[in-house]
Amino acid sequence: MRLSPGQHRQLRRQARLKRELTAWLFLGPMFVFFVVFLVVPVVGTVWWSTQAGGIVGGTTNVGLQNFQRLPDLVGATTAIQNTLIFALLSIPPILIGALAISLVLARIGRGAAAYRFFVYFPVLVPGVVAGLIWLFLTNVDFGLFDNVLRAFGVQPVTWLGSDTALGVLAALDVWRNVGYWAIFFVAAIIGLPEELYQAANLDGASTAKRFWYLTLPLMRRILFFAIVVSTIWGLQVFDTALVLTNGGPGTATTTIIFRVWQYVFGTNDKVGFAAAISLVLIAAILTLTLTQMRLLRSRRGDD
Amino acid sequence: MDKQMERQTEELANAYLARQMSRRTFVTRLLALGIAPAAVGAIVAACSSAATTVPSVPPAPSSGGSSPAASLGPQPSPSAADLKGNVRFLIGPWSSDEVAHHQHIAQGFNAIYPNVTFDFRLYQWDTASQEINTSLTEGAHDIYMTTESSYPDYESKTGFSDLTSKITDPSFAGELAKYQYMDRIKSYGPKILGLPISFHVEDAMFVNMDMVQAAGFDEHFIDSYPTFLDCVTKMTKKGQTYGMGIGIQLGGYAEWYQRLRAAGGSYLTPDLKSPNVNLPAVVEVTDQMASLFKLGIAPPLGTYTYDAAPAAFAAGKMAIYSSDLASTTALPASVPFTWKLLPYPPGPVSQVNFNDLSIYMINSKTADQDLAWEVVKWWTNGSSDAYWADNSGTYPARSDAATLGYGTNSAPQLAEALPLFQAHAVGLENFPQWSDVENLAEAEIQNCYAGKETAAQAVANVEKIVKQEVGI
Amino acid sequence: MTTTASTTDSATGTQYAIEILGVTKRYGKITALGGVDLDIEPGEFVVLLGPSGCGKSTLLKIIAGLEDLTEGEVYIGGKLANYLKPSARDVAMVFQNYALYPHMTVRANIGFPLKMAGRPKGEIEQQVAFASGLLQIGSELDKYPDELSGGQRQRVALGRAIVRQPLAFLMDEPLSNLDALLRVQMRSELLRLHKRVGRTTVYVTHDQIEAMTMADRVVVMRNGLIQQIGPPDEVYRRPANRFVASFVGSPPMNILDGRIETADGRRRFAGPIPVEIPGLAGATLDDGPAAIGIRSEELVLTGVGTAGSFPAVIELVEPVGADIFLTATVEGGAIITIRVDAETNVAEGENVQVSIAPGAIRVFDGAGDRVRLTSDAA
Amino acid sequence: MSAAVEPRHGAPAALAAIAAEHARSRRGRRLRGLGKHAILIVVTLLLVAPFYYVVLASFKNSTEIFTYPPKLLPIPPFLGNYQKLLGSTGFLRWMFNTLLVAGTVTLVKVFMDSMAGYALAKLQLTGKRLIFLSMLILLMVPLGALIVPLWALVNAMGLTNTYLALILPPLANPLGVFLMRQFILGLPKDLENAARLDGVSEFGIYRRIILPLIKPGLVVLAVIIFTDQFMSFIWPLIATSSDDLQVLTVGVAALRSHGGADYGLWSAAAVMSLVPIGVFFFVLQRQFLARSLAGALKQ
Repeated sequence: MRLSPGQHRQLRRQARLKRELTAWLFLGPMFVFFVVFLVVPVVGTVWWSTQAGGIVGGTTNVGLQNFQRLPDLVGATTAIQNTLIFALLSIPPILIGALAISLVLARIGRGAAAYRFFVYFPVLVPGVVAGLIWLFLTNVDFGLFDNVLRAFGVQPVTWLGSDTALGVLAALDVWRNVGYWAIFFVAAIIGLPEELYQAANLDGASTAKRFWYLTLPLMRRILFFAIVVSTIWGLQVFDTALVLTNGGPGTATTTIIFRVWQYVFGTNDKVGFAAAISLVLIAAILTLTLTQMRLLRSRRGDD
Repeated sequence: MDKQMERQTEELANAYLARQMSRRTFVTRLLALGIAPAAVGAIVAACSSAATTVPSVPPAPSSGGSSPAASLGPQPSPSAADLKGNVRFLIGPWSSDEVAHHQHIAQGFNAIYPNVTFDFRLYQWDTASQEINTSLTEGAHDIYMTTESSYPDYESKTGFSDLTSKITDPSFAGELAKYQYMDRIKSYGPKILGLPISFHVEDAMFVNMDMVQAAGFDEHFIDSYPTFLDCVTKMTKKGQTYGMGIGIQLGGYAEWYQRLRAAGGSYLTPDLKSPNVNLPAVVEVTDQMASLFKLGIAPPLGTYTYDAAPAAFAAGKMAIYSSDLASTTALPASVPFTWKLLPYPPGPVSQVNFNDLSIYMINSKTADQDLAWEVVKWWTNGSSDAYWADNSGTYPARSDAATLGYGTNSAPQLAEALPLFQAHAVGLENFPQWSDVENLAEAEIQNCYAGKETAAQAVANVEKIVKQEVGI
Repeated sequence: MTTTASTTDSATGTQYAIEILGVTKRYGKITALGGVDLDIEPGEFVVLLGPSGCGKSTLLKIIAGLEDLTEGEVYIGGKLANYLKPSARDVAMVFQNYALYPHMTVRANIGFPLKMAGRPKGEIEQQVAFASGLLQIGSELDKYPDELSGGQRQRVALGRAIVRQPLAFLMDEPLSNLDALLRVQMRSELLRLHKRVGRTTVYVTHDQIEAMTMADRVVVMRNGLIQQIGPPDEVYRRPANRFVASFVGSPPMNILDGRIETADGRRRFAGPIPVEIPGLAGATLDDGPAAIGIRSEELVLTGVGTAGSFPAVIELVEPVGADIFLTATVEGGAIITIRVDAETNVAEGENVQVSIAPGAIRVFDGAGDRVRLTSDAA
Repeated sequence: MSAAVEPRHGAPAALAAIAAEHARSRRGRRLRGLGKHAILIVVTLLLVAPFYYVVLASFKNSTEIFTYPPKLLPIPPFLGNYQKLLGSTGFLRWMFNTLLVAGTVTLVKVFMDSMAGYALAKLQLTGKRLIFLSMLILLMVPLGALIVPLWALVNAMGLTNTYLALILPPLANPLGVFLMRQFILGLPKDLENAARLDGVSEFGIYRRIILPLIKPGLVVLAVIIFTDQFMSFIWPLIATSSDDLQVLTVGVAALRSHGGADYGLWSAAAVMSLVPIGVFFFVLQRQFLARSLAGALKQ
């Protein structure tokens, strides 16, 4: 060695620094936005959740009081309940429907592109517009649903009544999201190893058996992913609820984010509550994300 | 233009050219004749160019802003050249042509001050408080049309300009006297933030009198709750007509509140120190309203929205519906039956009709406060108010509106009903959280209408909401 | 950095093209290279040979600057290269998968390094024409890589390296993705090219035939350590240890385990076959486990009674063209491979007598290192 | 996608058996094929019916909308709703704003994300794993849950009521970085190594090698970002209050509560809102469908 270890150390540090710097030049712009507009707000939510006051003007620290008072807050539990019921009502039909559609769609030859186009189109409808469109379906006087009922001589139904509004909201979500997951599953099914199906065919397995013993187990990671992600999306419902039902009747369709928005800008000095509710939502979403990451990681071996 | 109008215009023009009246008065008078603002602008321009050598108005003070001198003596209006800029409005959507009405008023203003331009943005009733609050802090607009329900809140904060000195200035006293509800505005605190434009009834009953008659009643069926109930029950034809539509207003705004007051309750006791909701009589009236749904007299919540109700009423699907007066502009021009506007029947303690005001206020972030003040004065003057209230289905706040054209366009039922409403008028209680409490409370009560809570539970929850929001 | 490098340069006054001093590479706890020293003369064709995972590719990447080294120094053209970026090292590399830019034509691919160096257009065109002519791909210039055959891609990759006129070529198993026939053809073409261009070349392969046929010197590596450096013939004839002996050559050298014993003052190898090892007496070697190695072509079928011969049973006869490989069992159960010419007439199950060519026996000590015998040529 | 449909190299025997079985049941297969089409046609009709109903309404005047039984074909079409939408609402301005904001966010983000993805996939960076993991964890946190701190932040920066308020916060979404990293990891390492030896700078490698090779990925990413931006509502609703900055979703939601129910106007607004995204979808079908797949954050 012709250079001393010290010289090497210095030269190595220089080279390393240069390379790190280059990497940061690439990562930097995105990273700055990520930190400023995502990390800081997430941390900020924790801070805001300990405050009492309005979003402008002064606030005071009240520690964990907001959380302690949360269960007692009229409407807060309803909002959480509504959101969970909404998720429960919408997610199973979305995923089961999507799976059913994808099973048919994946193995179809002629017209596949056209079907995919139509199945996917509702996915691209902004929530606000979807809400508007569903006003035309649910209207008592001229809505599509009641007009169909009338054609069959059935009494019109008040679709946006307090017992059904949340269900209608969930149905809207099914309409809007089933195509997304259907196309998603189509890709997954096409990617499944063909040999297994051929072998199963030789073994004389029926379509139902092939689905039950091959497709489902092979797709379990993908299904799991779909369940988690659609749950996370379901927890965020807001714009359709605002346009279609404005959170009502009563509090029938007041969801978590609806409530947060009400508390931030609709009422006085409740920004701490808004942050506390947000934090509950963020915690739920992070828990779901982490669970998924862990489960998918640990199962990687046996796939 | 008919002969008489032509003559009057000529007289006014001569007077103006002879410097017997200011440009401002000239324009106001021309508008009062019923001449379209665009035409007024043309006339004024023609007169001005015909007499270029004649200064049309006295010179304005050179310094802008509220100089100490301003409060000492009468302040002349600024000259046409002095006022320029862009004024941004954030206003409530009362009728479907809301912006057009404001543009009409703006044209009048431009006839005097041609260098001022305007932008109008409508907020949505659903999101009004969010939009106003963010706009205020962002300085996005200069002039706001707000409702009285949020006034106590604004009064307790600093987002809007304090107009007390301008409004109480002696030079304004003559005008001030024509604003009918200044006392109500003054009652909310030491500051005065704006000038009223309308007196508005939330939840009047739109009544199909043909059906009332067919049920064997006349308009006095609202004189007592039992006859009211009897009448609406009789008017209900299953599968065809509901007797009484309630919960149609956005969030049921103030519908229950007037029943609360009629039952002797209120959100807070008069000293604003403790809740005053959970009274037996309040539970009773709440139960009465919920029973309308249980009996199938009222269409289930969600059947008719605020937007859909007028058409359904006109089509005979509801004999009565309860909505705010702006709904008069949404009703079809010709309805195949006679209808009336009536107040709610009396409650156990009193008969109450909830009213509020619309008020023009100025963003404290606005740079040119003087310009904004001139605009607010113009927007709330007699002819502007007459025009606007007439087209938005509300009652003007100005006493001189009636002589300046009010009532030519609006439904005749409005004027007829005013004395009834005034007789039972009650406003909101003076605490900053009133509108928050109101929004949350009505939603809670609707849960009771939907059969999800008993009246007692709902009322207890409302009391809880009052405590939470007010912090007691 | 340049000043440091040039000081070193003048201080050593080296004439080596590439010098590798004590290069170590560790990934966490795993040592990929455990202190490698290697000098490469200008114009030399050096082959790094070893099984996969022996560190030969890592070493090549370290020379190229595509990997950091943990310790040690690399000099290229006399300049310390440790901290130079790859393009500043004046080396060109040919990758196993060719690494052609799929979105560029052949012409653009070959000319790319010159374009990056900011050379004038005319020069680039000239160079591309020269290289493509040399490599016989002049008619493919406007095609894209995915329109080419494997051999053509290989040539494009070579062309891209040639136009740079680097101090040294680095080649990472460049022929391993070609089929057998093409591989033999490209091998000789590469050699011809090397002779014409005459640049230093470091060539990595796990194929010992490539190594033997192409290299001026072979560097045999194992587990991140150099086992032997030398001309192919030397590596073949005088493997430094059992590993080299068994890795180089096909079929591999016969290795028979036994013991060195001293009896009656005479030292002898006791193993599965009786052998006479002439130079053993003077060798520095203790008693204990040892092994002998004999190349298959140095075993000869003889008649019964030939001095020093031993019996064996033929288990398998594999004709491979000019030769026949015989797999046979000796008495002790050990298995040997014998290479005889194609004319030889033997059958499976036949008992034969085998003798060893003179001077053919290498002795490996207990640690596996070859023991220098007094009979060995200098 | 079509390549994946082709049968893998399976046992020839199996294929032969299947072929024989298929020949036997060709008739059954045709029936089953018809059944599949029937199912898909029903599903398609269910999903498309709402659109048709709204398009229909948009060509009716206010009395026709209420007519029962409803007219199933808008003949003669009533154009007043569209005239009103384009003439007397800010619809065109909203559309312009949406396209401007979504376009800018898409453009900036595609570049930033691909650069960051390159750094995370290929460059030496201390704490790379930690950064990537934190992005992965925060991936799912919606803007709607962050409106309190975000609004306070944007307000403190003095950005409210500027286009920047609409553009900057969405740039923080790490989904694109994640996708780009996956795409770039899929490229052979030797390509960039070759480029490094050929004297290309790191930025040159990104621009001349990586970008051209991940072009399909860039288009998918652009489509994802654009559609998400096109649909976003709660943040634009809160971030701006000026008319000039109103985006499509906010403007359309506002139409909903402007005095009286103008069903005709609403339906026209709904239809017109879908025009640009429908056109994009038609042109970039494959990429839009891949949008769904890209959501497959399958590790």
